[in-house]
Amino acid sequence: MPDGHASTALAHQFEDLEQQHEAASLGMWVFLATEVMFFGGLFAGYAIYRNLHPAGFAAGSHLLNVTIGALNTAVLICSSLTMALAVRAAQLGRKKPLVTFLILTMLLGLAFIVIKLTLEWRHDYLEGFAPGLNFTFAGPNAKSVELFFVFYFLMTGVHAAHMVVGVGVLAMVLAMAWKGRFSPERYNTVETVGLYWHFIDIIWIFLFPLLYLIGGRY
Amino acid sequence: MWQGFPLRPDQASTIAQGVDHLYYFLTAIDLFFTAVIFLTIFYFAIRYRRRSEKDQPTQIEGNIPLELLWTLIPLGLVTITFLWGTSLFVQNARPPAAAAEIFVVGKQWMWKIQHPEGIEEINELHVPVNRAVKLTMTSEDVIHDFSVPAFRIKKDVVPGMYTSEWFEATKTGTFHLFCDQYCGTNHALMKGEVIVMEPAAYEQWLSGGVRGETMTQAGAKLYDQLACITCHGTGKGPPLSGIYNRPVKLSDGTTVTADDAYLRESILVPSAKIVEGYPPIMPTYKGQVTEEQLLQLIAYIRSLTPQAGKTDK
Amino acid sequence: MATAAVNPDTRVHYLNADYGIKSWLLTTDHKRIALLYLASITMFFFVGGAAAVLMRLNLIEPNGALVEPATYNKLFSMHGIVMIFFFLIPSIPAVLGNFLVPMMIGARDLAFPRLNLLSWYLYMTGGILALYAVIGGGVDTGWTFYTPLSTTYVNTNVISAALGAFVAGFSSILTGLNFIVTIHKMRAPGMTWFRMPLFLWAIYSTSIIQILGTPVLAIALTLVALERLFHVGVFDPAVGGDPILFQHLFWFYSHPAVYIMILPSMGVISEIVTCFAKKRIFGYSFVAFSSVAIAVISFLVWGHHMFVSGQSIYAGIIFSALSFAVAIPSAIKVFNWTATLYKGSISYDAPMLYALGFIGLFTMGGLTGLFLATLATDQHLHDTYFVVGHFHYIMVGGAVMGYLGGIHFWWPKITGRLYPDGWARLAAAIIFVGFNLTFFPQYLLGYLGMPRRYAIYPPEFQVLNVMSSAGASIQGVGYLIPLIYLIWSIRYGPVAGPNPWGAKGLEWETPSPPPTENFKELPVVTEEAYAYGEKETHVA
Amino acid sequence: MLGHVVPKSTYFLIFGSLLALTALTTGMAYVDLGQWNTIVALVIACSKATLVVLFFMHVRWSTHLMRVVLLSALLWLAILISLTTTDFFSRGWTPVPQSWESSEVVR
Repeated sequence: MPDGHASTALAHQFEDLEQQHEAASLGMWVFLATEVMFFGGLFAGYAIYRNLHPAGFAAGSHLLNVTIGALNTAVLICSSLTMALAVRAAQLGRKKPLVTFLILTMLLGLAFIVIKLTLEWRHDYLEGFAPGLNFTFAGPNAKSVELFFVFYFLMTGVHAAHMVVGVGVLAMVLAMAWKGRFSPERYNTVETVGLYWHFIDIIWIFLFPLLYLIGGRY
Repeated sequence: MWQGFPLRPDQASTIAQGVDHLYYFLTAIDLFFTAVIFLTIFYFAIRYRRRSEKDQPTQIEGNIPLELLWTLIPLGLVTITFLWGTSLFVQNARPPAAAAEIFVVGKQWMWKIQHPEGIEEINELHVPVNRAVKLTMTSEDVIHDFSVPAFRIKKDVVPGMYTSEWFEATKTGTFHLFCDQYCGTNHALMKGEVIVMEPAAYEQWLSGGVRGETMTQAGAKLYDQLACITCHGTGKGPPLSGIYNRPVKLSDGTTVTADDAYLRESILVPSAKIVEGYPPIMPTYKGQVTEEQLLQLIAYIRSLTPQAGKTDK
Repeated sequence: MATAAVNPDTRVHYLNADYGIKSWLLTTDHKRIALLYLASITMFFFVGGAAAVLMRLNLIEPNGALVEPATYNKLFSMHGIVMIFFFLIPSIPAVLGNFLVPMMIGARDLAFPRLNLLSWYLYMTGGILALYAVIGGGVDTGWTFYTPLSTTYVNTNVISAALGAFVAGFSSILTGLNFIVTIHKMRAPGMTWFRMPLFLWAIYSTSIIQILGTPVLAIALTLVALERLFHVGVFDPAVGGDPILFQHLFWFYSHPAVYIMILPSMGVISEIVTCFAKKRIFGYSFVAFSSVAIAVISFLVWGHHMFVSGQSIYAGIIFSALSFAVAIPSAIKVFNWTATLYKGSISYDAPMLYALGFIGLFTMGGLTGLFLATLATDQHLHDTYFVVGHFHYIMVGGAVMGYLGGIHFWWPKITGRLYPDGWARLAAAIIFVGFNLTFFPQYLLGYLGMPRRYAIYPPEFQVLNVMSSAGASIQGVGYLIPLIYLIWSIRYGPVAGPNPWGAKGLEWETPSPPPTENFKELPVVTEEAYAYGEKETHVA
Repeated sequence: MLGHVVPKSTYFLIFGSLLALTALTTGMAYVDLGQWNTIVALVIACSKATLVVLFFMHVRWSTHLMRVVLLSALLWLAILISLTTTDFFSRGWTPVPQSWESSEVVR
């Protein structure tokens, strides 16, 4: 066990770095539990309405572009990989790969947001799919389709907001990594941010089939 | 009971007495346990008061049999209460087959009531004594609640769906009708009266009212006005006779029962559930018919199924 | 007993370690943050209380003695929103929990002190938004924000009030998160789970509810705000939305929230009863696990708010059964506290009066809950004054009595000063009497059928309403007295010494007020909680 | 304390599986399985999430406490969704009164 008191990295309320590290990880896991319930409320509403309006939800889903959705899923999975590799580099105390992988993760995260914004939301808005703003839909079940788009924008919007926060936090971690603040004894910041990032990935893993693949494409 | 200081409202329906008995049972449990806890605390508080700072109380860490005792006794009591309360509730939720039906539409801040005979009243509900009455209710705006304390019934009145409750008045007289679900500014003014009358007086009241047409007739007229017959009478749309409360096969392979809720949805959102073998061509009538007119249309469609209700479970 | 009562002004402690407004607003010391909460919560309590006084005044006359129904609706909405989100939910966790959790486990601070400060700022932001909603015209949806009334039909400040509750919710989440991590990871050597004071078990259980329930409320309120802003139809039946879904999401949090209010109080009672009876707690593990059981079961019962809402009656039956289940752990607690008094050495200092009051009133509140968990009686009692009486017995008779008891119990620790005990006992008695006079008549009113949230009511209910209003004024006086003598005692109260009550627990082993780092050297725990006197060798 | 250092090859293996599963779930959408489409999609999503949690988030090597936190979050989610849907799925079963006799017949 490293001598925590010798290190300035130890906050005053902790006895040693191990305690501090465990507290940080546990804190993040508890926070993620909160996040599960936050998205859970949305998923519950989604589940109810999809069952009440199966036809409208399928029709709405068919208006989305599966290719872009799948592409974005792949982008996020790549970013999860680079994040995992960044944590590994931090564990091993290798600064250069750490910085590289953090930058890659941020870039992939930004790519996701840019794709979402330009190729999807902008397109959806121009097509007149924005509920409450310009929603127009000529086919049957227009109201149910609108409900689908409410959930689509809300769920992807809340998810994207989490992405933006994640990219911001990554930028701070990157700055710390650049200054050499991390070591094999002290990398818990990278690890907890990693947990958050993977969590966002998992949310998208569920959003993709639930939003883009309703009712099949056959 | 005590005239000046009543402890319960009038018992004016067949349900009331059963609910009151359960209430007395619960009150007895409450009083018993409150007394046990209060008296024990008082007794301990006096018997074991601190006499000197040097008191060395006997330390007791716990007692498993005692813990089991005061876990199992409440468990037994709540189980009894649950079974009693639930069976009574389910029984009270099921109206007798012969119940007469009256329709209620809640609206900020009034109750609009339609009798099948065609009479409409506002904030007053006239019913005959000793006759089961079922209320089918919906709301034009927010959630209301149709509560008659003397009958021990209440049910929320929810926009977009039909809820129902029933009662059989056992006493003539005038009883409070309250909106019990907070519904905005004049919630406290959304009150009315239920007037229970002798059957003869009720008949007289019915005939004395401004009697236009029955709900079924009004519905039939609407059916003409809206030209429903152009499809439903020609085979372009599914025929409506003999369907009420019967299973209907849908285009997606599922089956639904053609009940009030289904008919309502089919008039307002025709594309939601398409009957098998028919094209989805019906336009929506949302905005063209009021909640009252919807009820009239449904009443008419019901009348096309002779003896509806006798056939299903 | 403590004899070495050193005048606190002569040594350095957390209150005089630093001066100036900045040293308070930027503090990360859990004790100072607790005091920030204490001040703000007291303010909100009196704001909410003022609304209650006006409501009770209005109800003296059947036609409304004071205000129009529209104003009355704003008053009860404000009373509910302020009292629930800005007083009751943060009361014990954020004030006493913040102060005591690190001290009771022998730690220097919470795990995340800066997060703790952030919680307070979030709380204040939420509070200011809610106050803005009130001052800028009010909000009249009730604290329940039922749709579609709140989304479409009212023209008041729903969004800012909902946003206030939303932001305060995050404060609550972060506080809960902090406590969970602290209790798991920061316990002093020897402080095992089963040596922890029961207050900590209660706070831990509360935190579970805070972190798992609050986010669902956040989503529900977000949907209300979106619906109001864009009319997208999430809860609008005309579009295919379902207003009852909102009730599910709302009560999924808001029923467990009742236990956020009452569980910490139960923890306080366990501390006070043992101290003033000089007794080990009767059935430690039963009391401890009943807290966790309450936290878990509380999430399974929300549908009992919806028995007559148009919810499926089958769901109603399930929720009714589960609601009865939550009565069992509550009963276990009450019986164990009572048994703790047996063969004790009981003294009647003010905290003990509050604690005994709590046990009695909570018993009555809990038992009347059975009427509402029972489907058939709830069909008559739902949304009447019976419900109002019931939840005030839990929230005021329970949560507030526990809060006041706790404040009186730990006041010497927090400030280093004693308050005048005679006044404190008098206040406790006044509150107890006033409380019962206010809320007992409401049970009777409820069974007679008087609906809640009525500004105007039929004249036959007047007698009971006047009794209730009279009780409310007595209660109001009862709450003002402690405010005065507690503030007075900060300056003029006798010096308390580290342990004026002869209580057990790590927080009593450090000077009053404690030094900033809580303990001169970190304690090592070698005995169970409540080691008052020798353990009985033979368990009866 | 050093956390468990996972070999790079494991990460790449998981990464490959995740991409493959994404392709699979997209592909399955083009096959008509009726009601099963949704179930298959959810099963695949759950497997992907499990892989991420176990390997990328290191739960495979983490303490019991973290697993308890994770499982309770999932349990609470299950409570929310199951009890809410219980209401919606059984609402239609409410014993609706059967009596309709047209008003002319009633009296």
